[in-house]
Amino acid sequence: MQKKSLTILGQNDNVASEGLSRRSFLKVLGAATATTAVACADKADQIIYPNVKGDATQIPGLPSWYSSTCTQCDAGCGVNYKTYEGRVVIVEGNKDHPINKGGLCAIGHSALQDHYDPDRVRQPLEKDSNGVFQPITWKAAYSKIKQAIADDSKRAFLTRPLSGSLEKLVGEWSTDVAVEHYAYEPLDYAQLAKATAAVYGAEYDGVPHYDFSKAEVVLNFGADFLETWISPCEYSRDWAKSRKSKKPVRVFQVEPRLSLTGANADHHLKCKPGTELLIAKAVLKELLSRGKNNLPASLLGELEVSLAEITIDVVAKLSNVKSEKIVSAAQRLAEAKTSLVIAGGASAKTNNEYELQVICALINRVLGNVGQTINLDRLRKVKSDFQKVKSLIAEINDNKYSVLFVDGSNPLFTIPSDYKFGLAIKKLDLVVSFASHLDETSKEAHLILPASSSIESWGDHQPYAGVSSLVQPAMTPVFDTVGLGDMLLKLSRSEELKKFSEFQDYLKAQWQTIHAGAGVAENFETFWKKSLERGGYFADPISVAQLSIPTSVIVTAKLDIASFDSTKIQQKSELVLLPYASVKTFDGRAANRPWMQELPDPITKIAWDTWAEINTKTAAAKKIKTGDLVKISNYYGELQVPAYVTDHVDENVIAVPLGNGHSDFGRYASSVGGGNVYNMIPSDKADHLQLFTTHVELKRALGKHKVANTQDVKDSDKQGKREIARTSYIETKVPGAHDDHHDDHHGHHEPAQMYEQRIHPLYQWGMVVDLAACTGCSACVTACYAENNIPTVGRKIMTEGREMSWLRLERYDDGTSEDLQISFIPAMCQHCQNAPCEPVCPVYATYHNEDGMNVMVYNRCVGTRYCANNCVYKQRRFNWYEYELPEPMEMQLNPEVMKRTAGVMEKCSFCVHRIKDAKDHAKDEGRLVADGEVQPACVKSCPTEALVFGDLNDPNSRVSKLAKHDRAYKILDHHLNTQPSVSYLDNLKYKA
Amino acid sequence: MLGLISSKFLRNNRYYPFALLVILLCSTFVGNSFAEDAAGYQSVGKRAGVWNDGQAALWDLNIIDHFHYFGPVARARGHKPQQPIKFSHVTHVQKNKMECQFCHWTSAKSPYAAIPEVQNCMGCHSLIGGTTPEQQAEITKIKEYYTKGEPIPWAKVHVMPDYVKFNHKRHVKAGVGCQECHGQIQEMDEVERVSSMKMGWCIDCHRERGANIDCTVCHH
Amino acid sequence: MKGQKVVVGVFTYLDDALKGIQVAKDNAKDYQVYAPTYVPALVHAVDSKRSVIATISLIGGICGLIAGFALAILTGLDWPMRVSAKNIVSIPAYIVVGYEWTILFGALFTLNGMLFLCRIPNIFRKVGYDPRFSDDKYGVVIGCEPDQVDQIKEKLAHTGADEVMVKEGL
Amino acid sequence: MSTDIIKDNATKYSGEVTYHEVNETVLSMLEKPTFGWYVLLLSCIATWVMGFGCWISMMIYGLGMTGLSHPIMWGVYITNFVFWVGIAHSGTLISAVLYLFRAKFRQPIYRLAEAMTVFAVMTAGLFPIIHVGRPWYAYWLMPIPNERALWPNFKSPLLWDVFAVSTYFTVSTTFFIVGLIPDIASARDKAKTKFRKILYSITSLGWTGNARQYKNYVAAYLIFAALATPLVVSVHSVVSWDFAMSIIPGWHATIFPPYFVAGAIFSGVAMVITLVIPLRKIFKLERIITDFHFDAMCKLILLTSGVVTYAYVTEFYVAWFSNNMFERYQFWFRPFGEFKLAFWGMAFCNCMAPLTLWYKPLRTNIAYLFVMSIIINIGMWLERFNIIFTSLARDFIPAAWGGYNFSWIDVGITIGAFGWFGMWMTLFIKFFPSIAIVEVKEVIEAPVRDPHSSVHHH
Repeated sequence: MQKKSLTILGQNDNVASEGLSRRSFLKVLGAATATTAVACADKADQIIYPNVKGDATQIPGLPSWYSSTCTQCDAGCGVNYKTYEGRVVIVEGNKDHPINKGGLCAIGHSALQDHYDPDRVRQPLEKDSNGVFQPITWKAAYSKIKQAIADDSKRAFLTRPLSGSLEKLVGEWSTDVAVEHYAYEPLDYAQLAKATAAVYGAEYDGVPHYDFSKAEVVLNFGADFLETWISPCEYSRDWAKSRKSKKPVRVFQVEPRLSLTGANADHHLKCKPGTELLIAKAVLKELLSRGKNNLPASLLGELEVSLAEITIDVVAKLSNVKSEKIVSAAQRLAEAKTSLVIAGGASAKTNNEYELQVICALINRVLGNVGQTINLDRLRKVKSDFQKVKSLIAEINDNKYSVLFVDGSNPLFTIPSDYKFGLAIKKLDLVVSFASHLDETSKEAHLILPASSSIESWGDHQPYAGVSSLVQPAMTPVFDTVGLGDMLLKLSRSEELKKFSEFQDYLKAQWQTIHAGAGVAENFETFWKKSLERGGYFADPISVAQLSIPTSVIVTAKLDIASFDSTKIQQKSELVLLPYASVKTFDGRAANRPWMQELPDPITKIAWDTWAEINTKTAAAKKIKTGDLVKISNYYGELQVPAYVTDHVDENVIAVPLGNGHSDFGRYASSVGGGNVYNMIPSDKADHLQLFTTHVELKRALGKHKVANTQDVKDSDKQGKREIARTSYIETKVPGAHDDHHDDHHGHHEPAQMYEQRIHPLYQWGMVVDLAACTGCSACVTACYAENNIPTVGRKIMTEGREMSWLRLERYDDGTSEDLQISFIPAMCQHCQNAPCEPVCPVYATYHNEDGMNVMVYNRCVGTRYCANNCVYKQRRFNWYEYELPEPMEMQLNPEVMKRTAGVMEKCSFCVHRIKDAKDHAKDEGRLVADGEVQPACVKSCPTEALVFGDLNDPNSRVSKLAKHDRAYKILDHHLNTQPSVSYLDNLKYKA
Repeated sequence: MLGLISSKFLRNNRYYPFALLVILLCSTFVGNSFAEDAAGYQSVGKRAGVWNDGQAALWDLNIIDHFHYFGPVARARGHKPQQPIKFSHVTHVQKNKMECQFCHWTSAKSPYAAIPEVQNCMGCHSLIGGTTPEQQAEITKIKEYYTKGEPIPWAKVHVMPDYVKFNHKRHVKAGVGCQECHGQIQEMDEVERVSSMKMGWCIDCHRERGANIDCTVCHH
Repeated sequence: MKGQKVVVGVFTYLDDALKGIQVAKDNAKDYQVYAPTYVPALVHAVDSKRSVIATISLIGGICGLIAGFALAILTGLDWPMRVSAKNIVSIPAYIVVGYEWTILFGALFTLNGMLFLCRIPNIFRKVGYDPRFSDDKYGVVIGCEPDQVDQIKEKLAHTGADEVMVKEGL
Repeated sequence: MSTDIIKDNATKYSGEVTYHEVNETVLSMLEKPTFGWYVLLLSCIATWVMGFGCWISMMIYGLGMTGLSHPIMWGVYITNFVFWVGIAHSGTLISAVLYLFRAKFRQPIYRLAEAMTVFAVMTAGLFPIIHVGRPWYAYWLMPIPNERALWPNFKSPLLWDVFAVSTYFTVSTTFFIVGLIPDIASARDKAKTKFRKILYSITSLGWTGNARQYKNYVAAYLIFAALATPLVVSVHSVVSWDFAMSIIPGWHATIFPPYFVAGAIFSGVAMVITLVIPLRKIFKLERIITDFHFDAMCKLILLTSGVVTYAYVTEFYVAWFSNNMFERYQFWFRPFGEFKLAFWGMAFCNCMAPLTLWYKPLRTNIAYLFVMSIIINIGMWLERFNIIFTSLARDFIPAAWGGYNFSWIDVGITIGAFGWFGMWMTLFIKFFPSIAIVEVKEVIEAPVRDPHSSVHHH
């Protein structure tokens, strides 16, 4: 039926031990595609290429696993790569890694599509006199750079924040070849670090480690810690651990726009833009007045003065948050044994962020959270320095620099155009880019030396003390690329660096130090091998942080509301632009990955587009409806994007996700227009990039834009009384006891059956989804795309409702803007025991197998589509078209799962191939499959372990215990008696 | 319009077949022009399935198995592709009494019974140069591949459709002999496909031995 | 038709034709009556027994019922596949199959029975047939030996036949 | 058959016609085709070839070319399928059921109705094949012994459909052809060209119309009618079970079988009127097909329209009475939701417009009837649209709700089906007698020399 893509056997090499000197992978790849490309011809004539040299540890047909570290953001999650015949097929979280402990976010999963991106730069390029890039050899490229660094012109190297050995190498190399190194990323945490240092002591200049699992109450000023903030997998996991416990953490979220984190909070305090500081101060004052004054006396006096003018009523009026909500937040904080107050996210990136962070830090100190929920030993250093970058730009503009090296961080896209970086880069004599894509920045380069992706290169990452995480290559480079470290070593001049022929050697040299510091008995080679297997070296930091006593903290005395730029705004506009980082594209780096573009945003359910969230009232005043094109403009730029009208943003806020609007970067990124949101942001004197800082005008533009929204049908986000995603309220009811007449349907209600229920002799696979732990992050959706070769269909076909996702993250919004009732529910095939889809298939293409699963046999399917009609959960997807993947993306296809042709139905299989694999292993060992041995891709991916999979026949398995939980229910079962194998546990929320 | 209909051309019966043909072509064109809409989609390709599956449809009948006129020839019995090296199982297995798993060493470990690595061949052939000139010539070829570091492009004899997942390991461990599927391979100078390897053939054996006949055993 | 010669009487009127039938019955070994449509009186005059076709249909129907259920049940058991929680042999669902095949087999048996009983297809053997019989004339065709021809011819003419013809028999 | 009773009033039902006149009138329809006929035939062929072109492009690029999408997996094609099967039904009703009921008005129109049945089933039968994702595997739905040892699932309503429709097609084709045999014999005897002579000689199977043939023929005919009658009920019931056996609100209704059967007859009679009116005009059949026949058909329309309307009301009532939120939402959605035009169009065409036929002069106003019959056909198409589209568009899981994307391919194939049907009809009326000569003759009093003879009171 369809290609496994690579039927070639074995171009495996032992990556861990042999390094990167590998034979021509590309050549074999070429042969592979040749056999698959001739689809119409007789595919039966195939060639097998055996390995030339064998390796007993690499068996063709069996996967090899490599531990590594995710480099998609700075969180430093551990990952495992699953490789078949030398190509990486799956990325999964590493369960031994202390940061993510097995889960991985959607962007982490999509790293594969960055790696197999067809738009990657495939060999070194040089811009000719006509401005067209021409391929050159690596040797020529190196010699050109060596020439450029031979003289004493001023040179700079602009990268994203680096870590570990590469950071050290870049530092050494910069000194070596006289280059100044600058690190920059748009969404940095510099203000948080600064405030931490100011309040807790100068040595703590960094982001402390937060433990959400220990906090009873969290007051959060806009930090999207379940989405992209600092280390979302880690925080989600901690948060979920608490949410699943007997005493779940109560979250107050203060922000002007409902983020995914806000949707998961118990209390959402929608405030006016820029008033978070006021609320924080009011809370601090309230706490002080409640006797929480765990501060030096001098500081207390200072605070008393600065908080003198703050009264709850004034704050409530200015921020549009009800005063009792603020008081209640303060009260809950005061009563809680442990708590946590944080601020961050896009909505905090105003011109008073520093003050806000200081107040938050003070509240934490007042409440005694340091040492409890805030761990200063595990400090994340903030390396991005926008102040320095700004001065660099200024100096380039003053023609002080002649050479700029830049990595793949694409600063031209993320630095707002008002900072004039675009002008500056044109003034340079030589711009060398190490980017792997022809993005906005590398388009301006004279020379591109494509760096290998992190799946192809060596490295390490030290997010905070005690975690040294290794990055190792899991396959040979897809294209003719070289790792950044290797390139720098090649370009170095000093003997010190020249002694390392490869970056791997350099890395090992650095790890000698870690080995020495670890104090383990084993020798280095053993330590190194163990670390490679484990994914790094992990230890608890021993020291105990001592809080120093700050003598003074700058806390502005006035009622400080953030101010917003309104340069040349024609009519007096109160509207403020809120650019925020989305779980889809983050700051723009994930924009050229079809999985991420096709992933519906959890809050708006929009895919493949940029959109503007506009408040219902504001939209009504301008006669704007969802789907209308709107023009958002200020002095600096304009956006033309479709509107998404919602109650969940403040009337004065227009929220637009960051990351799309690329002019270059690749076919998928540039297919999403609308404009670059960064370019709307005015330059200012601040030392960090303020995102939430400008007023805009809003106009209805001509025309409509058909948005690919998976839930855009009227009323499709209201579940009413259908009880699809259920919520129990903690204070009103004991969890489990449900209100009104639905009690009968609860729990273990067994309806009368017409037919004798089937007994499954060996296994009965089932799943439990704990909605209390599900954040809606959609990692499972992307993991499913990767595992099951699900095609991405593109915007046009998606607007027709033909997306292929096997796992739909449903979002219901039954409340009002005051009383939020947002529920997320990951819905996959429910594998019903009384499946309505099965008896209607005329050819047994779908049936019930011995293991209690609803099986779909693709090659038996005729395509009557009756099953999809009769599926009450609407989980079946039909292949309306045959989707082709551009080379080399087909290398990602999982050989365990067939690719479906057009005209065939498909659906979630509970990753039946993984079950088969586990049974295979169990059979070899003469035992049954153990609990937890099989984990479908979605279960494996879940950062919060909201999904649990296992054998329902085994009374001791986790899944069968959870299925009997008080909160357990099955969707629609009490209406339709479908007997699903998937149980859900009620979401838990505190009643407002 | 009326004028056209009443024109002499249409009144003359002789031209009706011709007119019919023209209309037929035009209509197909109109139909196809709708199709261009779909062709404009980024990732949509023409369906490969129509022709291949259409051929395969006939294979449902047992009798087709014995003819080579329908469907891919390489999937029929007796398929004997030309190999880059004249490897003889007779020499290796029958004469020199080598075990199958000496070369196909992954067959009990992996779903794939891999073709041996070139290095594996060289393990013996660095010492054994062959007795006849033909053998020597063939062995020299192996050496050439090995020194160049290139894999030998063996032609696949037993090609299964992509929707079938066959696991060698399970079969070998269950004690199914190589010959049961591959025929008397030790007597083959050139490997040829002996079994039809169609689904009914698999199922017959599975039923006989009481092996699992759940669909997911092979299809997922 | 038995006899070397046939005498063909062409009638316009039904009562005349009935008389002609009487002549045939009285005088001939074998005769055939043609009509432009089904006229019960005419058919009754020739043959008053009930047709056996109903029995054939009944047999067909019973065969169909058995075959329908057998097909559904046996194919279900050949490779038992569970769908939903339904039984492998789910009789209520098979009623439709049994029912449809009852009718199908009944119809096919009836068709074959009718063709057999009507002795069709029989494209070339139309002894004494006249095209007018399918328009508006009745025809009585009497088979006889050459020596009887004149006698029968005369008798037929007396019944009021429009025309009496003599043709070769088989 | 006992035509005695019929013949009592024979003249009333078939005018003052003789055997010969019937023969001449009907066979004159088979004479050399006119220019108009060629135009009609060619345009029909062109239309279905256009539809075929649409189908081909759908085959090449995938079913995404249609407007179907998640969750509306069944759409125009199944709508068309049900529509055409429905059209077919009234043919069998008129030819078989009314035969058993001895309804006298059926004789002149039944052949056309039966032809319509056969060709409509031929059209309907195309749609499941057009509809499926991999039509080259559609034969897997048949219980054909194969090397995989795989059989179809007889528990699936779709397989019942395969059996019901194929049986229906076989039986109604048999019935149709058997009915044709004596008439073809008439045509054979009057054939003017050699081609037609040979054609009719073969297709009449050597029918002579002797007494023995008539005896068995009529007995068999009665049995065919008796076998076809339950098919009228069963086939559309089985088709309705495609929906009623499923779990979707708006589909899962016990009322469906009778409702579908009534609807089928309703649309079918309307289609017969649509076809008969121009035919009667062109071939000057006024003396054979009289006002009486139209009046009778209109009464049938009134009856079935009433049943259908009652079914609509019942559906709403049951939805309300069940207190089932899914049902209730569905039946709120139909009149007020995205597809409300289809609903109100259906209500107008099927419930309101036919009410005018209570006024007797309108029942014999040919022009009005022609328009009315087309309105009813549109209405019945919309009814199927309503059942299929709206039910699928809104079911249990709101997050999966969706709509329908308009597509020219759908339109092309839908129109193409009319061309296909029209082509067969056009060919049929020129090649075979489209009015049952022998059966019309049956209801004409047989000519007797002596009016006082007892033959008629036998």
